[in-house]
Amino acid sequence: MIYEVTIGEKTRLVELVRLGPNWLCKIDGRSFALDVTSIQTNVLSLLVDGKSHEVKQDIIAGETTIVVGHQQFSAIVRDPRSFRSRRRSEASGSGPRKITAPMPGKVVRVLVKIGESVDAGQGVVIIEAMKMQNELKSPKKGVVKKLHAPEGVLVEAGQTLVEIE
Amino acid sequence: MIYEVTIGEKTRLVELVRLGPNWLCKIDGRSFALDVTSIQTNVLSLLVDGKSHEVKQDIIAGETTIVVGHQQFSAIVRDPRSFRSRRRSEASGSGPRKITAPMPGKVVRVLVKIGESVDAGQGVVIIEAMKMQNELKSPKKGVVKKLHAPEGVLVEAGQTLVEIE
Amino acid sequence: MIKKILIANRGEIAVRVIRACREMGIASAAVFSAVDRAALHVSQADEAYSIGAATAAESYLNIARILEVAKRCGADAIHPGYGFLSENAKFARACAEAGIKFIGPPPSAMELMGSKTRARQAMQSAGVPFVPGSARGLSLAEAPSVAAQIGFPVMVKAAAGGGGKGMRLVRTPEELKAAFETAQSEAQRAFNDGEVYIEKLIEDPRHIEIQILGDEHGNLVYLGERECSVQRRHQKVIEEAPSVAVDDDLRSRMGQVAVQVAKAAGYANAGTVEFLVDKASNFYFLEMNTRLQVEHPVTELVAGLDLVHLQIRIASGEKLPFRQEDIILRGHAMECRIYAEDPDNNFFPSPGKITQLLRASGPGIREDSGVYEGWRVPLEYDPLLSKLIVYASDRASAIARMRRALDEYFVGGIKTNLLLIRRIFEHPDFVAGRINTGFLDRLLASRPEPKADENGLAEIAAISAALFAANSATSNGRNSQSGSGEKPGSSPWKQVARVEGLRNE
Amino acid sequence: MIKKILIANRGEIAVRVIRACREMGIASAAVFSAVDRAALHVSQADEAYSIGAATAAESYLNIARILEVAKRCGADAIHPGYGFLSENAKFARACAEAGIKFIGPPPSAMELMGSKTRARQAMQSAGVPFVPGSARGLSLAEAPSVAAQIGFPVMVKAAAGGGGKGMRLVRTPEELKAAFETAQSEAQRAFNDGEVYIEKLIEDPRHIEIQILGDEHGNLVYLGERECSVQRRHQKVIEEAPSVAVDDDLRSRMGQVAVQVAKAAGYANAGTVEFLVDKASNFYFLEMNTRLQVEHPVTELVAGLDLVHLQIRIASGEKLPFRQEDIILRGHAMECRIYAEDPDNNFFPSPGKITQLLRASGPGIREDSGVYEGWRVPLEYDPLLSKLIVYASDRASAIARMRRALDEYFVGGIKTNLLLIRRIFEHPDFVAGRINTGFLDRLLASRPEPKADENGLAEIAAISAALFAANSATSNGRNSQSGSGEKPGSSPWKQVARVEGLRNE
Repeated sequence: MIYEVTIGEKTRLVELVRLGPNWLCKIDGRSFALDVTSIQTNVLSLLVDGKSHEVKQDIIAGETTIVVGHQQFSAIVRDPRSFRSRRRSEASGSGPRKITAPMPGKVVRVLVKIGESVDAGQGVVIIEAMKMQNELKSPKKGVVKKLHAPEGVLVEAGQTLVEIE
Repeated sequence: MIYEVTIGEKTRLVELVRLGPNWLCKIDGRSFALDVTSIQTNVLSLLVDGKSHEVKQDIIAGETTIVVGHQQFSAIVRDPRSFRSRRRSEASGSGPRKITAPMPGKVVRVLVKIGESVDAGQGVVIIEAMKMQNELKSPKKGVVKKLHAPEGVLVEAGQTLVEIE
Repeated sequence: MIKKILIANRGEIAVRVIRACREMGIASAAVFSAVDRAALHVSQADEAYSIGAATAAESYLNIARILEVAKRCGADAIHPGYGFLSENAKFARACAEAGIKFIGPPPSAMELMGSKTRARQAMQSAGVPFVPGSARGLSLAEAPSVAAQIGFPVMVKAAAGGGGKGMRLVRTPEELKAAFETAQSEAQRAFNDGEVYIEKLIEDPRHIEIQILGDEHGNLVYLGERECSVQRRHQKVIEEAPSVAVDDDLRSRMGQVAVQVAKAAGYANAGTVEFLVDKASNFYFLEMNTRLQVEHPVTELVAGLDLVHLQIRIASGEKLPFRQEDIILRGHAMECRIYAEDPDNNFFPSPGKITQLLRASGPGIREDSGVYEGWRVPLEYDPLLSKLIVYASDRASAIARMRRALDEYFVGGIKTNLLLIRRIFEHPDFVAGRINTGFLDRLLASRPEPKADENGLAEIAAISAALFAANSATSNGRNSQSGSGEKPGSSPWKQVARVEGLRNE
Repeated sequence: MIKKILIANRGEIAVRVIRACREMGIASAAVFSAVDRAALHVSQADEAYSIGAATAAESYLNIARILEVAKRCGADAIHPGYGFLSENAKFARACAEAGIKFIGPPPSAMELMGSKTRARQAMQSAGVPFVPGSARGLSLAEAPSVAAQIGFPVMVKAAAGGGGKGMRLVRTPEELKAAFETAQSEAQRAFNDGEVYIEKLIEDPRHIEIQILGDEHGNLVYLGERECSVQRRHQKVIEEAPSVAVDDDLRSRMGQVAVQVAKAAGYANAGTVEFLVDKASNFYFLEMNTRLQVEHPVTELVAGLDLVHLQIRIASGEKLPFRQEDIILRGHAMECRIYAEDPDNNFFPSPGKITQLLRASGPGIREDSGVYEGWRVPLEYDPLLSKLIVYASDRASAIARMRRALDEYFVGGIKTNLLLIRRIFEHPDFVAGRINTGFLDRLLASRPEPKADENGLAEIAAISAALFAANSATSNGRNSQSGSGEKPGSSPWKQVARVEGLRNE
């Protein structure tokens, strides 16, 4: 199995090969044996050359965070052979852009109308949770194409609210 | 839904009827509303007439324990309409009897042979765990029909070791 | 003794009070709003009653409804926790009229302390130290002599003020006139009231508070101080006891003033007297909180007492079981508040489902939590999830222990402030005890230290991300919990480190 | 200061030591057997090394292998925990020879205390009180006068004895001859050695031990006592500090004797001196445990100290940071040991997968655990899962708090002794502090009180059993975790108590 993993500015190719009950890992041109055990859902115990790492994964609104010890990393994982992940990585380029809810909340105001022109950084929707309001801004200059969440509805984290083209 | 629930010496017929988002429960000729929420796997929060009960279920080797507050009850639940549970309740009557491992362990000795006559209470198999040995006894007078676990094997809790007919 | 307590609150403090009830053999009755049926306090209480819609005004602030439930279920007392109705004198009076004991101070003391001006008058006549100032509106003509008498730097403040509006810092006499006039016109615009007064500027103060406890027979003690300077917009994040800035002498002087404050207010039960402390160890009365505080556990740990037990005993009419000289403070305790909020996104609240909850435990760790794995944190309330509290024999050990506990603690599925807490516990100023009320804002304004990628942890993270992806691809969506318990062969991860063993031999 | 510690142990004590290392900034290296790859101590340590097969002799008792790993990973010290190699003087010597610090007493002290006869000689010459007796083999002719001098009742015991063989209780002079001869011949048959001696019978003794701590510079202190009388076959189940049978005077006398014992043995680091205490508060030396005890947390809680931190500091050559008069004992602590065993089935061990683990938390609760949800407890080792420890200001509150904690604690998937612990904490003799080493056997021999079916809990259990069955039928095998978090409509259980609300209005 080969994965392309981006952490920060750096993208690494991680190749995993079964080696008896363990794994052989190739990364950045080096190979080493990995002793991996699943401790709980989203928690792995890794032994690499004697070093013990308890690593945790957390996925919130489609974004993956990996916790190693007390360091935390945002990670993007692509399976180079997977059509779906290719498509997704294309979607994050230019072209139409979706504005999604960063957390669950209530849509208290929609500041734009379909067909309206918006600037990058212009406020588009206000959502509220725990008595705090958050203005979501357009990521690009464009035209409002779709409005998915009318005022007053409850939305989940990651739910698309507005599409800008 | 109707269930026959045996706790201790007493068997009760419990009828559950959906009533909007909650349940109506009939038991021992009385009915009352139940407000039930699942808290975690095997943990329910029950509100019955204002009283709050956190109840837990534990199933070990096929035996169900229900914990209410700091009381613990062994429960046998039958669905009167279910063929499978009828069969199981028949199986626990007379006829052939299985001797099962009460906990995971290692079979260190098998004390009987197939075809051998055994008395009720006679030792049949010895299993070991955490350095303690436990002799399993025949529940009835009869003849050894099958031996499922030879000496030296590891067995799971609830696994059939010997059948006596 | 009280027989049944209704807890007019939710979250960790409701669970805290329910635990105390259980330990004291007292029946507990929880109340819950429409979105809190599955909340921890509901399943932990002996009884639980629905009190209305999600909006606090219709449930946890609904006095009529709460009293109706209390009467119906036969509660002889109500514990208000903190927040919600806890400092509402009207509620306390309504309880008394309904013949239900309000576990807290007399309504008269709550009313006195609820009014800034009345409190100041009463406390000043009792000789309690205040930040030096004019204490009343001034004219521009009076300002220079008052300011000179107080000593620069001073603050010009709107009498009707709040939120920083109509407030000006003045460092020299020359700046005074312009600042005074700006403040006046700003106050006029903001509050329709141009009155301003002058107060001494306390530079980089610490926020230190004294826990007091009084019975209904006139006995009052103080239980030492709590240092609460690590705060953001007056929201405390980390509290500790004792304070590095307080020695035995200052403690006893502040304690005595706090007892004086309580006495002047006719106070009983648990309360907290808040002070600003300047660099020269002068302390100034700020306000009195007429309730149990969020941070009460740090006092419990150093004093070896249970404040909620004591609150209930006091409300039952018992006398304090100790005198001032019996109080022995020992060791060091620290608390951090774990909030469902996103420090990287302007501290926006982050409600939602807690998909995973790994808790710290072991020596010196206490967790007061209101949540559990699988619970969905509702949108409607304060985002406090739980409080992680440590005890150790000294401050350095307590910091090390909290770091260890933070390593163990993990909340999945929602954003929390855990990483920010970690940053604070690693900050050299915090570690050295150089903290004041501006500390956290300065830390937030500074960029996080770009961590050296110690031990190639980013590489480990990259490998782990791939392993998780491979795991979910292999297990193909089935619940892979408990790989550890799987029989060899049934899990993509193997139990035994054979390869590792071979490699090293 | 020590830089890296290899922990030659597993389970809760390994995790305990790893936590201390992390708090002190010391690297920790775990070792694990073939069945322990997924154990908690492996994932919690900084490093982890496989040391062999499941059988302890091939792994956790494998001196050569452990030392090889210690050298390879550069550990400068080894913490042995309790059990396994912790009292093995040969191991301690081998560590010293390998240039690795053994965190414990000098091997000479371990050897002395490991030999019953040598220990008795050394301690008697140091003036330590022993159970009165002949201390050597007697002839039948000598027996009557020796017995008369000691005073009846006496025990006749085989010199080579153990396990109750060759042991006879003699209440009157008339019974002596027959008992002596039976004991002789039984001893001859059992041990091929007919030698017997006479000792005073201590009726219903308490088992009370003193924690001592010494540095490598000759300083020694005692940290009060632990009451460990609740035991089954010399296996302690519940421990507490302080003991109801020990007042300040007795504490200081026992403490001074314990320090004397340690001094006579040339002791350093943490150790425990065990005593029998009779009804008249006479105390008799039993033995010294030359290691950290399972029950050390109760001392930590009342003394406000961390014994593992102190062990490591002492092993690093530091002096004790306090003197005897600095030790302040405060409050009351209790520990119960949670075992994977089935009290209803002759205490047979119950290894297997922990399918659910709900932990106690909140005020005054400490859990030292070696397990987690989803882990499969292996067959091969001691069945101790975790230790639940409480602290409160007095004994009655500590008992109430432990009961509350036991209500919260739940282990699913395997049998545990939690219900038995509950029975003990409800027993009137235990609650009153009327305990001795026979208490638990008597409790086990008696039938459990048939509980009144308070509040119709059996009916609630029956309804619940049906609800669980209905739930699993409805959810049809899918993982139903987190019903609480489901959106309305997607779970068979609803979040909001509408019906309940309607009914009551």
